[in-house]
Amino acid sequence: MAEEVKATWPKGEEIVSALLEKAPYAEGSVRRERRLEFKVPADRIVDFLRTAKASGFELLLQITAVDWPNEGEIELVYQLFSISHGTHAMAKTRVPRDDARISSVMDIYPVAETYERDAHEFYKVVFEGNPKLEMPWILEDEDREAGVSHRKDFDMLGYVKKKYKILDRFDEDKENYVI
Amino acid sequence: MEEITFKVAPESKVKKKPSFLKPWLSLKYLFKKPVTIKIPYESIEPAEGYRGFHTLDWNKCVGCNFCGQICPARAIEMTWIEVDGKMEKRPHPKIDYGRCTFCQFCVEVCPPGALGFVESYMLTTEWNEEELQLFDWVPIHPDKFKEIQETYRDWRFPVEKIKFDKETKEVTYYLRNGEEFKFKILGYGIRPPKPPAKPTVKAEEKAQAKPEEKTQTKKPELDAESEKAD
Amino acid sequence: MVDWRLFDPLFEYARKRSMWIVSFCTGCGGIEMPPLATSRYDFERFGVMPNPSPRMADLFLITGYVTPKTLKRIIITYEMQPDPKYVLAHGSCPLNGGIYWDGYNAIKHLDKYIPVDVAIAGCMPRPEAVMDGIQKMMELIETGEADGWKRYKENYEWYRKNQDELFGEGWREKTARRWIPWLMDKKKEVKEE
Amino acid sequence: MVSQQELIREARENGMELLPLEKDTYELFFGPQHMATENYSLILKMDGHRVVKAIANVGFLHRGFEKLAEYRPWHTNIALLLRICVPEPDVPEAIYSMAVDEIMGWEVPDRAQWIRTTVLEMARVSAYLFWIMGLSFKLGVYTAGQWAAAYRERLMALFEQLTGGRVYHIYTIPGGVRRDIPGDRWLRELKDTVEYIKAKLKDFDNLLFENYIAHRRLEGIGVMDKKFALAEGVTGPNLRATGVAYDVRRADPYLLYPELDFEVPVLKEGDALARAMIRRFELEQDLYILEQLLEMGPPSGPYKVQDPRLKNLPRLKVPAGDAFAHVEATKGDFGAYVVSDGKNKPYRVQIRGPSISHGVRVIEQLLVGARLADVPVILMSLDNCPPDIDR
Repeated sequence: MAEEVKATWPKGEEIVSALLEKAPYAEGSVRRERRLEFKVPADRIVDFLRTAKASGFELLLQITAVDWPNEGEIELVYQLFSISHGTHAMAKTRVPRDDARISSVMDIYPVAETYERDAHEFYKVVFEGNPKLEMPWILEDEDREAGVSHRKDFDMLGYVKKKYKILDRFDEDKENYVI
Repeated sequence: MEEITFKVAPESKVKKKPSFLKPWLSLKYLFKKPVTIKIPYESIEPAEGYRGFHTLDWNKCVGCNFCGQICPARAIEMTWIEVDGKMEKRPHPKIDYGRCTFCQFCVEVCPPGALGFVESYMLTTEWNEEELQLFDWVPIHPDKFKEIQETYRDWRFPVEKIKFDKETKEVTYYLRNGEEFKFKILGYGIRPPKPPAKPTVKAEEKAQAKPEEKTQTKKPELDAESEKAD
Repeated sequence: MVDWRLFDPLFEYARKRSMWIVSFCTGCGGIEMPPLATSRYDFERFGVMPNPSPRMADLFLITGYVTPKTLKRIIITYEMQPDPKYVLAHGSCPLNGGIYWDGYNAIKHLDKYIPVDVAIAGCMPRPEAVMDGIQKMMELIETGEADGWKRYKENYEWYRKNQDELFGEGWREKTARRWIPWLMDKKKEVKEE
Repeated sequence: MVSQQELIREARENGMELLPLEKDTYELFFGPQHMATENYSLILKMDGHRVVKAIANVGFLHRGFEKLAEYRPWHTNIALLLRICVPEPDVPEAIYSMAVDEIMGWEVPDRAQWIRTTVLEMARVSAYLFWIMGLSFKLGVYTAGQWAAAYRERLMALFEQLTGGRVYHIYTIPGGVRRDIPGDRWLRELKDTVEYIKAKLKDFDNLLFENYIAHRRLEGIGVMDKKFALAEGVTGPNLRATGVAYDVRRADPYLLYPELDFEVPVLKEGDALARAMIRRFELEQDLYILEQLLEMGPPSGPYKVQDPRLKNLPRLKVPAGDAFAHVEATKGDFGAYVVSDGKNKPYRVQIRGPSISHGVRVIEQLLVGARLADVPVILMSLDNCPPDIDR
C-alpha cells in the first residue's frame, strides 16, 4: 500500500531529494502523503536537523525514545513538521542502549530542551549540552533513585508491589490474563 | 511555499473593539429563567445507554473470561459460586467498582451477551470496610436490577448492603426492595476450585487492609444505621 | 466556664450548611467541579463553596486518582485545614487504584495516608453523584459520624508511618528544599565569591 | 497616557532587561493548590510584584500512560489514553485510533469519518466553552463563565446520548466508532444546540470579548513573536496569534476537513488579547463547521470497519510498524506516535500534548517581567493543560 501512495506524492520526493543533497549521510523515503521518514546516524543528527530547519522544517513536535532491548539500541525519533511544505517528517536515529548519549539539539530548536528532559527522565538518554537534565522533572527523587524508567526491562508490577505494598489478587494464574 | 490553501480570516472579523456600554447589555439575563437543576427536589435522568453499573444473566454466562481479558483495569475476577448448595457450572465475573472505569468493553466483547449494563450510576457510601463491600459484587440479573430501578427511580445501586462472611465465604445481598440473596464463593480464577479446603486462594480483603481501631469505632453506628434502613 | 458541648447540635448544623471546599483539583474529576460550582448544578445552594485557602476550608474533595507527588501536597494541605475537616473521595481511583492499578505513580488505597469519610463510585462520577456525596456528607456531619479528622489524630502514628514508608523519611523538608539549587542565580553566586 | 503593559512591551521589544537582578528577591510557590493552575506549579522568583524568574514544576498528574499502554490490549488503551486531555478527551482517542488505523491499513468507513469529525468538533466547542469559563473567572467576569459552563452542559448531554459517557467518552476506537448515532432526534438536538450557542455568542462578545476591562487586562501581556513561537514549538491558536497560519486541519488534513469550509484566523500581536480573540473566532468557526456537517448529514453505511479480527478484541494483533497522527485540538497540535511489533499490545505509544511546550519553556520565558496578578491570565491565555505535560 505504501508503494502506491509513494508514487502519488511527487512533492515529497522533491523535498526528500533536496534535503538529501545537502545531507548525503542520511537516508530518506516517502511513507505516504505528508509523511516523510529519514534515517540519520547518531553523530550527524545535529547537522541534519540544522539542515532540515534551514530547508523549511520549522517545528519540532516531539522527541520520542523507543527502546529496542533485543537490538541493544534506543531509537530516537525527532518528529518534525514543516509548515511551509505541509508535511510531517520523522528523523530516526539509534544510540546504543548501555551508553545512550547524543548531542543536544537545543540550539537549533530551543524547545528540544523540554523533550530532552523527558527522554532523559524515562529512557535515561543523556543529551550532551543540555543544562537542565538533572533538574527535577516529572518523577520524584525517590522514584528516580529507585530506577523508574519506561525502558522495557523495568519491572513495573514488581515495583508497584514493592512501593505500595499491595497483594494483587490475580497473581496465582497470571498466564490466564492478557495483561 | 504553495499548495496549502488556507483561507485566512480577515483581521477585522477576528478582532473586537473594546466597549464600555456593551457589557451592560447582559443585564437582560436578570429576567431569564435560571438553568439550575435544584437537585434534591428536581432530578435529571441519564441518557439512554449511559454506561452505568453492570448486570449479569447468570444462566447465560459461560465463564469464558473474555471480560476479564479486555478489562483495562483488571476489575473483573472470575468467581466460582455456589447457590443453594449447588455449584454453578461456570465461573461468573465479579466486578470491583474500586477499579472499574465504566468503559463497558466487557459488555461489548461478551460472546453470549450475558453481561450488560444499565443506566444507574449512583453509589455513595461511607468509607469503612463494611460499606465498601458494596463496591465489589457479582452483578445481578438485569430484570431484577430494572425492577428495582423502576420502583425507586433514583438511579441508585440496587443493593443496600453486602455481608461477607470471611470464614464460610458466604455472601448475602440485601436488595433495596427487602429481598435477600445468598450465595457462597468457592474460589477465584477460571479453573474450578479443588473440592477440599484451598489455602492458595487469597481473598481480596487483604488488599483493603485497614487499621483495627477504625473498624471498631465504626461498627456500632453502622449497625444502628442498617437497622434503621431495614 | 461554659460547657460548649451543649451547643454541639447547633455547631454541627452550622458546619453542615457551610462546607467550604479547598480548591485543589487533584485529578481528572476536577473537570466536573466547574459545572458543579456554576449555575447548572450550583452547589452553593448547600453552602458549599470553593475557597482558595485551605486555612478556611472544611471539605477536601479528592477528585480522582492521586499521584505520590500530589499526595505530599494533599497531606500538607489537609494538615493545614482547621478541625473539623472532611474528605470526600471521587471515583474508583482513590478506592482501589482504578485503571492505574498497575501504574507506578498512582496511590492505590488512599485511606492508608489520609482518612476519608465518603466514597462515590464512578469514573468519573456524574455531578449528580457528587451532589449525592455532598448530601451524604451533610448527613454524616449532622449525626457526628464524619470523624475522619478524629481518626487522623488518634491514629496519627499509623498514618505517619505509611506516609514515611511511601515517601521516605524527612520528605517534608526534602520537598521544600528540592528547588532551591535551581532557583539560585548562578551568576550572583560567582560574584559574591 | 502610556500603560504599564505598553512600557513592558516596549522594553521587551528593545531587548531591555527590566529588573536589576541584584535586588532582594523572594520565592513564591504558585500552585498546585491554586485555583488558576489546575494541579501544576510555578516556582516564581519575585521582586516586589514582578516575576524575575519562573520555573515550571510539573508531574503532579503523571500516571505513566505511555508505560501503562504497553501492558494493555490495543482497543483497551482507548479507555486509558483519553485521560491525557480531560477537557477534550476525544482528541487522544482520535489520534491513537488514526495512528492504529494507519498501521492496520484500515480504510475507515465514511459514516465513521463523519461521526469522528462531528465528535471532534463538538469536543472543540465544549473545550472552548470551558476555556471561556476559565478565562472569565481569571478576569473577574464571572457571569460569562457561568453561561459558558451552562451551555457546555448541553453538549455534555449530547455526548452522553451518543457515547454513553459524560466526560470520558471512550467512543472513537481503531477502525471506527463504538456505537451508531442514536437516531435523527440526536441530529436535531445537535442542530438546536449549535444554533443556541451561536445565538449566545453575541452575549459572550458583549460581556467578555468586547469588554473594555477585559481588553485592558489582556492587552500587551505575555507577548510572543513569530520567531520565538516557532522556535519554542508553540502550536495551535497561540501560534496563530503570532502571525503564522498553521492549522493541522489545513496543513495536514485528516478526516472530512478537506471538504469543509472554514477560515483560519491569524493575528500579529501575539499577546494574550490576540490569543483570546483567535479562540473566540475559532469557536464561531467550529459552530459553522458543525452546521456544515449537519447539512451534509451522516453518510449511510457501517460505522466500523468490517474486519473479522475485530471479533476477538483481546487478541487483536496489529502488524509491526509505526505511525504518527496528529489533530488540531483547541490547545494546539496533539500528536500520537504509535509503534507496534506485531503483538496484541502496543510496543510504544507517545502522546505529544501541546502544553509540553506552552506549559514549560514558553511560560517560563513569558512570565519574566510580568506582574503577579497577570500570571493566571497569561496561563489561561495560553490554555495550558497540565495533564498533557505530565501524561
